[in-house]
Amino acid sequence: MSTTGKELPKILVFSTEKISDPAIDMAGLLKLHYPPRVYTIPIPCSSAVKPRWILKAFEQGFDGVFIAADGTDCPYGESCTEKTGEIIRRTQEMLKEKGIEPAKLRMAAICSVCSEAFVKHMKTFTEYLVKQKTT
Amino acid sequence: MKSKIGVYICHCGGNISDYVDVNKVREAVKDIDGVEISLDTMFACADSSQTQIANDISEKKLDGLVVASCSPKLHYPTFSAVAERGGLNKYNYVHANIREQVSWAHSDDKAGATEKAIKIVKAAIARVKESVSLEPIEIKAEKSIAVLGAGVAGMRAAKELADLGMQVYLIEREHFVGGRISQLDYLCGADETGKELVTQLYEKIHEHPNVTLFTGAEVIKKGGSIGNFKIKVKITPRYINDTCNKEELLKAIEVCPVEVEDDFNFNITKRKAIYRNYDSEYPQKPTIDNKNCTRCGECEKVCSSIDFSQKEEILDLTVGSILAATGFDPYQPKENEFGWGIENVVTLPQFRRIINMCDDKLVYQGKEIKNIAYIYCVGSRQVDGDNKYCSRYCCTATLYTSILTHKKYKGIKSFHFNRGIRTYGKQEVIYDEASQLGDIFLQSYEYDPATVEENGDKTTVKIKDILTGGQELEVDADLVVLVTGMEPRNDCSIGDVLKIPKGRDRFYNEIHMKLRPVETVIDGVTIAGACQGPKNIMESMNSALSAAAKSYSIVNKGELALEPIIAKVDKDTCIWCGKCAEACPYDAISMIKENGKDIAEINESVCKGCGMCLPVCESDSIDMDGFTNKEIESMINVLAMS
Amino acid sequence: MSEGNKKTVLIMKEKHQVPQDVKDELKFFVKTKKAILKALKEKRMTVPELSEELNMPKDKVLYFTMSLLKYGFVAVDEIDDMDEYFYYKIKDNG
Amino acid sequence: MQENQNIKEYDALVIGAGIAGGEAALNLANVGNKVLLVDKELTVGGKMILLSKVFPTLDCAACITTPKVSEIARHSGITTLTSTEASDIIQKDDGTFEALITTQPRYVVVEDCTGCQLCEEACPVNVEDQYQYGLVGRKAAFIPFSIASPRAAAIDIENCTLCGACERACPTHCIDFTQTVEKYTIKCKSVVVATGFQLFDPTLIPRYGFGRFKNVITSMQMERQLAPTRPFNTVLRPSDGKMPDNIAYVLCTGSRDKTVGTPICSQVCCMYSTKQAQLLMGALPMADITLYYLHIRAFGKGFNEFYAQAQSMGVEYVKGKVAKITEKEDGNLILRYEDINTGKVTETEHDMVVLSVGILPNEGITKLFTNRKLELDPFNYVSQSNPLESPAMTTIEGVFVAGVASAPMDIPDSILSAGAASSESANYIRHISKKTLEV
Repeated sequence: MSTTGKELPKILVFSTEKISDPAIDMAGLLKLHYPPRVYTIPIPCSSAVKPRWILKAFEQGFDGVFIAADGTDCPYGESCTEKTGEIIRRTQEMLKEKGIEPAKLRMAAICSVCSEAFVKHMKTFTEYLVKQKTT
Repeated sequence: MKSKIGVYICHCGGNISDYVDVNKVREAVKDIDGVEISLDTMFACADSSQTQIANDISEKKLDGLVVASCSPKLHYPTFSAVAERGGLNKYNYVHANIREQVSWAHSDDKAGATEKAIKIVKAAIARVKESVSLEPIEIKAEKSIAVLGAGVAGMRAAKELADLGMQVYLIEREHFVGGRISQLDYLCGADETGKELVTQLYEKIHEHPNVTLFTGAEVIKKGGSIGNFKIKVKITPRYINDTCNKEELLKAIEVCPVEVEDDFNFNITKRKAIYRNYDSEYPQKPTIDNKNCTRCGECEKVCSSIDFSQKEEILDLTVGSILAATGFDPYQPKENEFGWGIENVVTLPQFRRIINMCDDKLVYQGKEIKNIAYIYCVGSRQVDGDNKYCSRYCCTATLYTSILTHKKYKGIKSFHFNRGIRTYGKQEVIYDEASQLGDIFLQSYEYDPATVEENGDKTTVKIKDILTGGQELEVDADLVVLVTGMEPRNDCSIGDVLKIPKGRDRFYNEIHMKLRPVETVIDGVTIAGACQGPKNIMESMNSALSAAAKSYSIVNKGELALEPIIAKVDKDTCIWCGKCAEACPYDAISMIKENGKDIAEINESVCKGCGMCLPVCESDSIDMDGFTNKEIESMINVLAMS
Repeated sequence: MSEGNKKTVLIMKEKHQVPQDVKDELKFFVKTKKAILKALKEKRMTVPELSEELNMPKDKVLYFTMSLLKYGFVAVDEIDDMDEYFYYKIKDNG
Repeated sequence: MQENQNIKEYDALVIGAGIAGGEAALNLANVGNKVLLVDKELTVGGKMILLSKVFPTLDCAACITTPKVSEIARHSGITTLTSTEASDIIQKDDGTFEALITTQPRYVVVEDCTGCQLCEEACPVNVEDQYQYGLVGRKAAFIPFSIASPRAAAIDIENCTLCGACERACPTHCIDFTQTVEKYTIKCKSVVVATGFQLFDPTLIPRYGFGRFKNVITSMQMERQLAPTRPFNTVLRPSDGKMPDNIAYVLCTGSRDKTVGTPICSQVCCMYSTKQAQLLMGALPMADITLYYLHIRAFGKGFNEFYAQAQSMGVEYVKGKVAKITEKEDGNLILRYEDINTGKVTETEHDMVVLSVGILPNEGITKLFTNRKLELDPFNYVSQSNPLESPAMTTIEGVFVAGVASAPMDIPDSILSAGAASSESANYIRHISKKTLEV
């Protein structure tokens, strides 16, 4: 990527304390690098993300929001994947209304050892957002 | 709003400061409104630093604390304890992770890492400003523990816990206890057989008033949480009465017309549909294999103990802690993998059974065996497969087996096709002994292992042997033994029920190998034995006893303090749409009437703080302490700033 | 706890003799310290340069220079052009 | 109990406050036992606290030991005594024990010391720092190292010139030369032996030149060079302070070697050498690192993956036994070894050689017990009387073994072994207490 650090898009990640945050930690441990303008806020479960937080993030200048979901590993309940999906769907509707590209909100299940998957997501998401910015 | 905040930034002895300009971070936050002191420290977790932080809190009357250091999984508990020692409510402490998620993740970009660290520390300060003091929720802890798996690790843990006065429910999926060790007829480093070890342990738990053993039993559902797990145990029937008559039962086995592969003997023998694996097996009652029984009724004719009317039962248990010791599976070679499928190619577990069955002559498939080729690392240290790990026990087990064949039979020649023998520690003497006995060692590198080919009636093993300068060597073997490693249980449904996370090697994962080696991220659930990774018996016992000590320490006081991170309803704005109650996985929310209005009420002791109710609330009337709109949005505001 | 201003070391002196080699070692260290600091006061130096200046084996020079670094008398400067030896200099407040 | 009204009583005596002893003490105290933890050193934390980072996670050793150490220091159920040894342990008929506790004077009142280091500054003496394995000096009045616990000064009386400078400099008057050896008897119900290990002394293999060739160092010296509290400003070779760029590791130095009386494998050297190699690649990006090995014992959880990681980083592994090391005039070293790959005797030049020294049991453990025999195994480790069922059990009922005292093992295994010892000790204490109540 030819863009310098300053111009790189900013991504807010909602990770989960027990499942996806450990994977993000392990990415660091394994020195798997990803763009530094990725910021995480760990929450207990990905089904707890309020759409207003996501909207707030875009409002304040984040270029993308990524939900690192518990998926089927959720320690709280089997319905997590479904519930997180529903939050994404609802929020994407809201983004559309506001004229924000819904694809700037992404979600993927990140298990507690999915470090490589996380890094890959961050790289492709950044690339996508760079393209969005320049076009 | 907090106005006297202490901020401490850790160098982590270079782990952070080699990549993040710690001074710059401190400079960037020192003048933020509300920051009373900001310091950097070589090791924030060192005793002297802890004391300093605690002193600062009490002397300077700090009302908020931020420590920027490693992952909260490592030291969140350390610094919340420091906060409390200084007299600060621990919920006014915010941990900023600038190691795993900054210095290490971005060690390729120092400027980027420093910029990110500054933002993260600023966000932590913003969050701590909005934080509120909370008091833990005290609950009663059940002084009972469920031990899952009655292999040697599970039985040993059960015995220890029972001796310590705990009520233990030992739950075994099979109809017999002993797990994998009962399949071993000899044990390295002991004068006893696996069966004898199992018997000794069984006798101890069997007599123990505090242990209740369930066989054919499986945990199918877990509810509740630490201190009060509610588990559902499905018990499949054995179809044999309690008042069983041994003579008649033996007769029943004899008359059963169904013959199936005996997986206890790794399919080298057959067994009946009514069976026991070996004579001295516990409990001393056969079982009927429901999958293969044709209900022909032959056994009922000769045995009064058979009872086909027995039904599956579901049992509800409440336990304070769960200890999982669910063991491993031996690796099953794939078709053609190192000649698997050729008649005289067997696995190490099969070979051990063969030795047990042959007394003075080693015979397999009617042929006497003289030349044995052992192929190491089958299913371990795979170059192409998923199993990158070393299975730890197999080098020693193989060498011990080889020594045994020399002692038991005459004229055995052993060839060890290995990738570097790993007889660590005292096990080295076994390697030495095998070498003294004339065993031949041929070694290859990982990427160039030995091959097995069938040549007419011969089976040939070839290797490029690095011990002889890379010579192409071959051996015609009467028997090829594939030294298969350990794998995580293929059927690990219990792990799914308990939600124990797995590591890269797919074994269950501990929180931290050195800090919290037997705990899992599921509070109150500990792990022991080979379900956590390959281990030999002694190592399994150590981990079983460690897990027992940990589970015991959770429940032994009879009470527990739970995290008060729970959802709260704003009574004024709630209009009871009921969506929160629908979303709650714990049925913690119900409708109440207050001031003539229907509103939601949250049961504090049932709420687990998952937050699933937060986003579904139409009127945004639910907030969760620690994750309130104010806290999260203040962080978003800071992180978004350019 | 020592009582008032009475120095407990005096009590120790009555019953414990300081061995001669400990005294000699101290003398040698004080001398070496002076020599290293004097040399570094002139200009920054690497271990081999100091070794030549002091006529002392390089391993000894390293040992003492590192000790002085630890005690705060000496500071590390840049590495030489060959990327082999660090220069050491006198610490400003040292 | 008429004569000894003042005898202090504990539930458990833990001998050795390394990571195993510390863990055992914490486990025991966390379930309500009163524990006396003794260590002959000036600080708790054993060898682990001196390490740089630990395999295979590369966590810094300090980050794991320091919180444990401070938990120990603060635990109301644990009394910690440093510079202290237990001896003359007698088992009574009721299964309980009596032990003689001997504390050597530190000449500093630990409770009053603030760790300000003014005494250290004032002290004129310079002696080899044992905590830096002789690579650098320390004062005779000194704090062992920055993360020591207790973080208090001590006077090395053997090297002290009795100048009194420290006493004059101390702002809290905590230096006290009138301290003497303290001896007293305690009672306890169970004993945990966690006496750890010593490192193999490589001067016993003269052909490697350790002690004669300055640039032949031990792995523990390299460990210190890589630690955050390191002796030099970076990794330097001891002969002349040059940054090394071609470092060799000689594995199995003093392990798997019957000629020096250690037939067994030390279990940790392969992995710590692999770890150091990885750390060196980080510290000296231009350096070549070569490990001369016989077999790589990468057996534990995540170890094989860690070994593969080192290989992919460019660490070179050469299968071959090093026969002899010779020194060149410029301090470089010639390694003569049999290269297994080619079958030829080969020579290579390195500018620094690290001997991956093995571990040996500490001596004298059996002598601590008087009326019962604590038996050793053929390798002089504490014998496990029932290794498969109760790995912590020894030949004395009520005495349990934790960590490397029973066999070479790595940190995770030591911690699990300590878990087992504490669990069995807790049960024994419970059993003894019950019996006493019944009587």
